[in-house]
Amino acid sequence: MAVEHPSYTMAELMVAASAREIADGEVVFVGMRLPLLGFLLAKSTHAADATGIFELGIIRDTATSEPILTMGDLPNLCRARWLSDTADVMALLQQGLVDVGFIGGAQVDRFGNLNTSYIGGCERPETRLPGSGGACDLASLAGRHIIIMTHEKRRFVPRVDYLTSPGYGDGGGWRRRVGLPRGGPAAVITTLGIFRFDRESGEMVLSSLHPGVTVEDVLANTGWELRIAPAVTTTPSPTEAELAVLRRFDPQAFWTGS
Amino acid sequence: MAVEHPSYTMAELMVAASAREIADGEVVFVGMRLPLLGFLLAKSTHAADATGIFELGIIRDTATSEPILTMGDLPNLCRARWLSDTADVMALLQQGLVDVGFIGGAQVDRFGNLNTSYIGGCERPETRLPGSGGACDLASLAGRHIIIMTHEKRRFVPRVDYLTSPGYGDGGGWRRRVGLPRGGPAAVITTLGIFRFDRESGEMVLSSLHPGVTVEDVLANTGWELRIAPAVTTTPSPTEAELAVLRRFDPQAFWTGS
Amino acid sequence: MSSSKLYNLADAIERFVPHGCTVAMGTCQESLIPFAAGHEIMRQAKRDLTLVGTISDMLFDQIIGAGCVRTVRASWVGNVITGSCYNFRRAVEGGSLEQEDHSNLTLTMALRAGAMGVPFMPTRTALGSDLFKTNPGLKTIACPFTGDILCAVAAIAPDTAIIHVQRADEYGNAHLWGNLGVTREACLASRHIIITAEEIVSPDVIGSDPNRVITPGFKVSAVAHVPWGGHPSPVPGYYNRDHGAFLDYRNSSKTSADFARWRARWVDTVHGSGDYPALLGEERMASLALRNHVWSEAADYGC
Amino acid sequence: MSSSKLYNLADAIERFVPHGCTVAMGTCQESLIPFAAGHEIMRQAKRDLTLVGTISDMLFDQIIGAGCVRTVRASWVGNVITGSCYNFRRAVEGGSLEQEDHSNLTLTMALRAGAMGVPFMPTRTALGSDLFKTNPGLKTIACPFTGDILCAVAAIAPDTAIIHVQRADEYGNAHLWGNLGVTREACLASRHIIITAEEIVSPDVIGSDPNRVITPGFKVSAVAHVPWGGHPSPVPGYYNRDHGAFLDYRNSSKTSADFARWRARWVDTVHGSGDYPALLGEERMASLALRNHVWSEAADYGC
Repeated sequence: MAVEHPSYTMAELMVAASAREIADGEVVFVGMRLPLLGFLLAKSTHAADATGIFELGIIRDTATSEPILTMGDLPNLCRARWLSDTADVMALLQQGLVDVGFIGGAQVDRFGNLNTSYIGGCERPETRLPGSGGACDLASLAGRHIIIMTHEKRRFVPRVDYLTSPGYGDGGGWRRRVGLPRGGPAAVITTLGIFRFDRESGEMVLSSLHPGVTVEDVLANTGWELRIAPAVTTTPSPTEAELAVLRRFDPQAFWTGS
Repeated sequence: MAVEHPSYTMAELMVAASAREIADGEVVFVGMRLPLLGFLLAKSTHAADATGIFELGIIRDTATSEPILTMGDLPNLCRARWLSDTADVMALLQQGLVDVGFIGGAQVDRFGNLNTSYIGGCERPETRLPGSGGACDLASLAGRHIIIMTHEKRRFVPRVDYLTSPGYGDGGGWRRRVGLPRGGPAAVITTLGIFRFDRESGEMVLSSLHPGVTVEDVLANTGWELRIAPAVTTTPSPTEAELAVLRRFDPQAFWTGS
Repeated sequence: MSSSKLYNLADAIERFVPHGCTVAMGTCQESLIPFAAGHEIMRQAKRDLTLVGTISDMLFDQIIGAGCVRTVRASWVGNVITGSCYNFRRAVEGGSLEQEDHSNLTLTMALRAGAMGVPFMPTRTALGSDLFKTNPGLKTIACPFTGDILCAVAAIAPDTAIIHVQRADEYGNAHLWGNLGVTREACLASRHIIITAEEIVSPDVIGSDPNRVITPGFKVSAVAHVPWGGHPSPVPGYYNRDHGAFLDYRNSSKTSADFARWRARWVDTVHGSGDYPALLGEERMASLALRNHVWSEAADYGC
Repeated sequence: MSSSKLYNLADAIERFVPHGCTVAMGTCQESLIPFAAGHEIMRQAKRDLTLVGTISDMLFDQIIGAGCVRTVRASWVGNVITGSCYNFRRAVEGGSLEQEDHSNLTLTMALRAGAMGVPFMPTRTALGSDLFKTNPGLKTIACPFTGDILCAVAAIAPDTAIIHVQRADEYGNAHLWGNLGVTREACLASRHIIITAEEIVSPDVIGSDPNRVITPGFKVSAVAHVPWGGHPSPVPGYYNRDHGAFLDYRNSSKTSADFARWRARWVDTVHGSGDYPALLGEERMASLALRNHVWSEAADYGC
């Protein structure tokens, strides 16, 4: 369904959009895969003073000297500011010192709850997914988090089959009620657009459409009656400068191929 | 009151007695001051395979290359087996991996409870002592602990003014009742003799008299009706070999002067 | 420190990984994964193991595929660069694998509780999540001081932790550098520790830097010399990550038959510690070698 | 890492140790005690401070003697080689000092709770002791899984941690080696961190060994270059413990008048960072120098 463009891939658009969610000077909990690249892009463009925290026990505030595919790749350890325990970086997260984190998802619902564990429920699962990793922790404890995923109707469901990583639960006030200290999803970046959340109700709202995508495309691929912002914008295409950085850090297009 | 001997000091006798409480291969939580020397003596004589754990975050299994006055002295860090966090060594202690620890005391009672905090109670103390340090933790969590102190009637009281480090509380079963997982004092080494504890009642029992000391001397300096073992022994004098080691590690007789 | 703890890998696994035991592995998460030790577990056809880890990156999938595992207590089982792993999926979807779902933080705190010798640790994570449904080791509690709702995580104390390190002496004192993950907690929490090491060095080398020692040597049960024992995961100071091996494995484990062929080649042909490097070959090893060296500034531990 | 955090010591204390704040110091316990920073607190006559530490070895006594302290939350306040300290005794026995009695383990866990962002930590220590009477931050609880009786320790999150280290860069990245005590927890738990360092080095030196970094630089508020800033406590790699200074202090603090004379000489005459070494003198510094060097074996962080 995603609309492809000749000058960039959908993954490049999504990574560029995710990088723009990072403000300069912020502390970023960097997840696996696409977010690795989003952080490097942000660092190399508008957020030179962002600090990256990696759940393996790594903090770095410079881009790596060469491309990486995982946060455990040696270039990500070399000249890191701190190599330490997972408990230490989780401490920073749990204290509330992380501004923003990134999560990939397999299934998301109207209130931004994520499932990366069991499709078809946990009793007799149809599909076992890898599980939480640090996603549940980020979704529970970061100041805000950004979800990145493919937009398909089977993935955008009224209620997730299993709640791995908390969004706004069943709506406004839920996070406080269950004891979560802060946070919640700030955006969902998909193959069709960017979605934000209503502050009161905690409900997902279509905010921006990727170039060439229509509201109808989105509605047709979403499993509930989606709310639409009064003024839906168009997601900016990645700039030449952004694409140059992305291609430097992902020269084989491992993450950003079409 | 302590009886001094021409060939060794009372402190030397006490350190030698404390070293003999360490069996070869044991893991020892080594306290400040006299116990530092006791550990070095044991390592250098019968307990070459003992491992020393120090609350600052130090593990070593060799004697230091030169004399030390504190566990933080650099010779105690040099060629240590592990330098780490206090939490890490406390973890070993709390798990039950420490066989024996040593504590100095200001006031002890019939059940081996120790006070190193407040003389005259904590409301309006006559004397403020330094406090627990790691003593409460050792007394709570080591497999057994050894108390080393001066024997005076004002220090050997029916009930401590403040319970800093738990002995057997108010008697048999108390430790289990309050939730302590193991342990308790195995011996009190004083300037007059060595005292052990009745397994059932948790009550202190005179076990050994230092050379030249009588049962009457001990009773006169103890604030309750002390129990006396059926066969009281005489504490062995430090051997020539032990004294040679002690004088090597305490050449100025800082700890073992009279 | 009286007697040597040097074992060959097979004897170490034979002795300290009995059938039915609980094993923590992959504690540095994506680096220093003890693949060689895991493959020895597969060769010895251990049964009914419980595997404990955060992000296992492919190793757990292999051991599960070999039929050694009854239960997984982990936060993520997959292949970091390709996603889901097939043996794990087959085992769960077929109903033959028990699971306890953790997040990275809850698993870290479960091991830390084990390490500290307390039965639980409090956290603020996972509240409101379904992890509580598939993990009996999570309960909500109220803080006795503030009344805050917290997620209590029950302790995990594995029988054995297996870690891969850069260098160790024969008495169990080892240097590990890079990101530490949950290694310190896993070692402290476990009854036995098996160390596989790129190099065996003299105690003086380890003793020159006691802050770099990963866990107290007296807790270590066995040390085995296993060069390339972390491949294809990266080992700081020794070799880079072999991305190709992870991509290959994805493609070679889609069916049980594929997986059987994969293990016949990469696991079953290895007998001694030199076999695996020979199987990799000089060219591949050279391609993973460090191209730039960054040496740590010295610290003086003299007196 | 954009802007330098270099301060002179007086400005760092002025800015990050306001009257009434809670300060953790002496977190390595007997080594690397930030005496110079403590003396600057005395010179600036800070009021109503809360001091947090395990074993303060003399420094807390000095700051208490200067009238800066309202509350001590510590496990031991004294002089490690001589025992009780006099200013502390006078203040407590005179009723002018509030106290919260900890053991080393309870204080460690209080800071760790602060570090982890949870309101308490469970322990098995101190049960049955009177620490519960003089520390409202200790309560017995039942484990939600096992029912075991445990001692819950309330979190301590200081306003400022002050640590002395061997070397730091101007951005707050610092190498500390030796025993770590509660330093890692205290730094993570505190809102501000002031670092005093024997040497200021380039970021490349610190970056060559990220495992030796004591706490994330982005959490550090100020770095001050203070050679001999840990004297008379030992600083691994730099100087041995000056036992004579601890013995002198015992004898020089028996009365308030004695203490006033002591501080006039050792605290009030120091204005810039060169004054204290000059006061010590070449001969004394030479007597404390390391006589044998033991250099750490290098680790390679290349790729």
